[in-house]
Amino acid sequence: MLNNFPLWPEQASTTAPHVDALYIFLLIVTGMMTLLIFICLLYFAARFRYRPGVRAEQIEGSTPLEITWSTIPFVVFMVIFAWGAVVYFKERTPPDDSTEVYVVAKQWMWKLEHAEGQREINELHVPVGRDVKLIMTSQDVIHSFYIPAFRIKQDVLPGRYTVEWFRATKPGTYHLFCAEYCGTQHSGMVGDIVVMEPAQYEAWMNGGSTGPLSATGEKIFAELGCSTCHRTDTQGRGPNLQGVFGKPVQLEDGRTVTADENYVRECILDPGAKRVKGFQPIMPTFQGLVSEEQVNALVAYIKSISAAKPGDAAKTSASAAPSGIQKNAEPNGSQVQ
Amino acid sequence: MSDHSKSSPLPTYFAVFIALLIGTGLTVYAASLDLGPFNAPVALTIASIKATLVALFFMHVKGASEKLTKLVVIGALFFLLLLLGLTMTDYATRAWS
Amino acid sequence: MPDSTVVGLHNEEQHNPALLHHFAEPQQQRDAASLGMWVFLATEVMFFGGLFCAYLIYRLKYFGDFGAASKTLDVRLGATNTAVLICSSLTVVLAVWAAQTARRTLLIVSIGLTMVLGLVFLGIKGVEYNDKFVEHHVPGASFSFEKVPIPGHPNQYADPHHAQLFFSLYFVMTGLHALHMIIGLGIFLWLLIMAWKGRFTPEWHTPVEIGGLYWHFVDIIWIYLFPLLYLIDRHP
Amino acid sequence: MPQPERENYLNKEYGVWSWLLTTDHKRIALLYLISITFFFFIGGFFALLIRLELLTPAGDLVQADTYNKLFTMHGMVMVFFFLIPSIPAVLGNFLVPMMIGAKDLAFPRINLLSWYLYIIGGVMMLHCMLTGGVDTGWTFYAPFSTNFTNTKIVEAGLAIFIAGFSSILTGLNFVVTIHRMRAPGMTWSRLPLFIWAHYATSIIQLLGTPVIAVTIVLVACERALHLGIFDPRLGGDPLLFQHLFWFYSHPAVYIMILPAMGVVTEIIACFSRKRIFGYSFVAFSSIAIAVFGFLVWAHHMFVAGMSVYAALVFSLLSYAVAVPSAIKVFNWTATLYKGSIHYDAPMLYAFGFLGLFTIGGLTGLFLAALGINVHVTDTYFIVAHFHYIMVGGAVMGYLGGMHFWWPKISGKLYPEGWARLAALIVFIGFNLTFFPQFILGYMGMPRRYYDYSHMPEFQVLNVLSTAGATVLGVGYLLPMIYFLWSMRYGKPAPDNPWNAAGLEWKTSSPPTTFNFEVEPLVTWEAYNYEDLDASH
Repeated sequence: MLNNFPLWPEQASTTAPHVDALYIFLLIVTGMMTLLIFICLLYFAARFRYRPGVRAEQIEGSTPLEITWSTIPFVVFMVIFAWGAVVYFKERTPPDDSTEVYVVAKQWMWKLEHAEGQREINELHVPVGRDVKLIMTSQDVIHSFYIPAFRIKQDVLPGRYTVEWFRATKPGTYHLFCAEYCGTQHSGMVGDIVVMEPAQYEAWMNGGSTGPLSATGEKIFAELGCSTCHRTDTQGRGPNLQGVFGKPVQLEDGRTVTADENYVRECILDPGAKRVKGFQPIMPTFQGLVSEEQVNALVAYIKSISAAKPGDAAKTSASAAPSGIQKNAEPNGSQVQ
Repeated sequence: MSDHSKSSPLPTYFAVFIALLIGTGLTVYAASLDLGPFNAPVALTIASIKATLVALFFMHVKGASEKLTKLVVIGALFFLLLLLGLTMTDYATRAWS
Repeated sequence: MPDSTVVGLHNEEQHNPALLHHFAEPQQQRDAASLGMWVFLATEVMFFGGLFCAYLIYRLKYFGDFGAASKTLDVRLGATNTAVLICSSLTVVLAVWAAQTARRTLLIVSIGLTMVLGLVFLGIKGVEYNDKFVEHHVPGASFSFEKVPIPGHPNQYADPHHAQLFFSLYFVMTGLHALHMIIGLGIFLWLLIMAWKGRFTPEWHTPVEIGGLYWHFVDIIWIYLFPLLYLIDRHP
Repeated sequence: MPQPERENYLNKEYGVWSWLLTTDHKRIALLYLISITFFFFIGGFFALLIRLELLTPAGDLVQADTYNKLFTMHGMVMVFFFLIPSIPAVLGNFLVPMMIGAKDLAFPRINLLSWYLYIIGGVMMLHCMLTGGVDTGWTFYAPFSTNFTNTKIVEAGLAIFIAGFSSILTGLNFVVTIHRMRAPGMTWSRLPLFIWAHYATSIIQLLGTPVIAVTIVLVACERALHLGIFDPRLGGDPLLFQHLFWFYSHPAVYIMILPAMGVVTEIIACFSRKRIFGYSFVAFSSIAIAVFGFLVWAHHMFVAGMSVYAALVFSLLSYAVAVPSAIKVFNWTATLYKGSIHYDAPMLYAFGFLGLFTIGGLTGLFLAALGINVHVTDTYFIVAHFHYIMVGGAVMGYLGGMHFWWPKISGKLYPEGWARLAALIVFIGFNLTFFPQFILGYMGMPRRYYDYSHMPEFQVLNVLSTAGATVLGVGYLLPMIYFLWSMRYGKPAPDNPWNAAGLEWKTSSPPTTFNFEVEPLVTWEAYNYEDLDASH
């Protein structure tokens, strides 16, 4: 019976103990506050119950007391706030060298694609002990990628990327839920996170991979004709994209932005919005022409040519491109609006 | 709005009226100049001056009316600024590594 | 019941059908009505506030596109309308003054003029809306905003989607403002009838006062809508 | 010896039109009482079906779409057609003029208008439910509501829009009445704290409701014309909807809880025979809650993709609003000290309120903590939390107030024994329903799931919760039955059955149409129980 009746969720990520520690701290603090109030209530209720002939003693109030019971809770609240903020900052800051998984949510399934090219639906295989960063977007409404055992959750929005990360600590299978109501089969938008030992994971990874995502992205880059303007050898009509990712970019309107995933995405779908200084607005928009998966692949490609040193970027991407493996990056192209 | 026995308010009304028309002309003229980043602030400052004139003199927030009216006006503006300002804390700081 | 409290105010009772039973004295009723209107205007501030919030965010996000869209509006019509509303605010204060000083003719003329100016405003607004229809600048299926350069960036075209956002906000904001104008015209029509019947006295003309407050408020909203929608970033 | 009945607001006129065209605030209060009770039981019926579906992990009782409509309509009906009007429109309408010594609200016809607006909104909502309903959740987030659902979101939105104006007009009436209609001698520092609470509530109604109204206008335009204001494909931002929505809907929680706090304050003072401890702190904490309530809305959006820095600001501000709530709880508790405490039914509800509100408030501290919020938001933890506030708090306060003032409203005494039993059943049923949901939430069960066959380990707690819901249902039916019974068979109530302070007890039960035979002149402080008990 008790096996079927757990009262505490499993702890399976590095984040989970931090959240649980704060939670337990709060349970103790609020438990003490509750006890204090309840004991006072019950004691007063019993001790000062109505007795014939005994009149209530009128008390006007007490400013020192009011100040005390405003200040002490406030200080306690500030401790909770600070602690909560620290945990949140860690949750929201993916380590730099994380493995990346692209997530596309749609009514009502999760489509996941590893940087190595493995695709999964409603299932995510990850190794123990490695930082995994999820780069997520939605094809339709707002969803939310929630893994209770990891204590992480992040809404997945249409039209932009949101990011969350985790490092699994314990092999096993854990729930994946959509936590933001998304329509009829919202409760069917569930899946499994399979955490494996690294060796097992390597074995799983080697079965049926279709080549790295960045290679897919490179193919799309060529097919869409991006490479005619964004040349890798010299500055073409569009900016040379080598080494751009993660660096600050000077915009035409004087602002400077960091070339992160959302920026690259926006440049593909809405090139006019944040145009790079010194280039003409000649790039057409690819909104509606590329699927979410293809955008993800392009982003992965552009990241890959920035990850290595600019000099050997071309070589890296060339060697990583297994020719002819991938026919079409989009398995269900009909969904492209 | 209770005490109307004072001298005629008409000169004030017409002065405010003229000021409002001048303000309108001014803001249209300012819009045709290139003031760099200052076009929007200039336009909104002129608008705010005009709105204040209307509230103070035409709506009698100044002088005749009691403190409570002023409190309502200031309160409404305060909550409007809360809505705009706190929403902007999100939009102005979206970028995060 | 209430009669005992208004002893000594016979004078007013004759002209004033409107001292309601639950008020002790006319001053209390006046103050209540005036405060009621001010509080209502505070809710109106927040009503338009939601739209100003949406405008602020998208204006900052798509500054150039909004500038390009804004530039297609006719600033002469907008400025004329601003002047028309300012004139109507003047006639409103004149009406209140006329009621205070028992000038019935001036009261009727001022209220009438206010209504005429309100109708002129709506007429000009109608012309502008018509222009937008003709130019396919009304958001929806037939919206078209191709190859319109962004002010200050002659070789860059505005994104039609973002321009459509501008026009969406333009129509919602000016549309709701026009709706307020129409309600204001309804109120003023009633005031006109009351004034015609000679119901307003220096002692009791609360409806003129609070109707006037409403009208001025609608004017103030326009005073902000005009620069926000027509003027910002339109210089060559 | 049966005395000839005195003339009062109930027997002064008869006939349907004497009710439907009344401008008497007390009659309008009764119109509201009937209408909101109707909606309460509709919403409750939906809740019961939701709980029954969740009895088993599989989605076997209703279809997914039906379930989604059930929780949506439960939320919309309970929030907009029961909780928001509940205490203000019934008890507030009845008592605000009486407590300050006025003959009526400042604008009686507007008061009637606001009831009609409520009814028009309510009828539209009923029509919407009967012809298909809405499946967006009561939060109707864009872009699901604007571009994806094919249910009647515009009609439901319009119903809420109209009911919202009813709420605005009620608030406007209260603010003006409290400022302008106080009897001679009724200074601000002599006002009952019920009035302070309603004043604070009215501020929220006035300044928050217009923002949701304009948001609904935008949603309707977006749906009809595809403007793109919330649609990312057209350059819009769905988070803007959430900002505008929560700018109203977070303070709306205080519209529900502040009047209940006011009710409980009156009850605690009366049944412990004491002046409220720290009167001015309790009064100003109401205003502080109303103002701070507007500073914290984005704590509903910590995982929504909002800026991390903004999340920090909103988390910090959320703790600020917890302080005035804490002040209130401490002051109520301190009021009991050295009191002379009676355990009549209203006091039992007030104790219930204190216990449940304390739990609800303290679990709010968990949700305001950023790190924990990420894990528990959108789970049953949050469902439990807001039910502790809105049902454990607001509904307990509402029932307590109904019992406290029922003799004044109806002129009859309710059966005390049954009332105490009902209070006990409600308290037990409530805790059994919602406490397990805290555990479920921390375990990670997401809200709005109709089928949890993927995670059958959650069943035991769900069964407990459903069992509690049936107990709670009985607890809510009981008062309705014995209130109705007492209208016919109850003993006539004396003018002041509790020997309570406050002007409303100085007039007859039920009061006359203009409340007082002579305009009262107030020369005493609020809660002068010392004088009252001395004269006995």
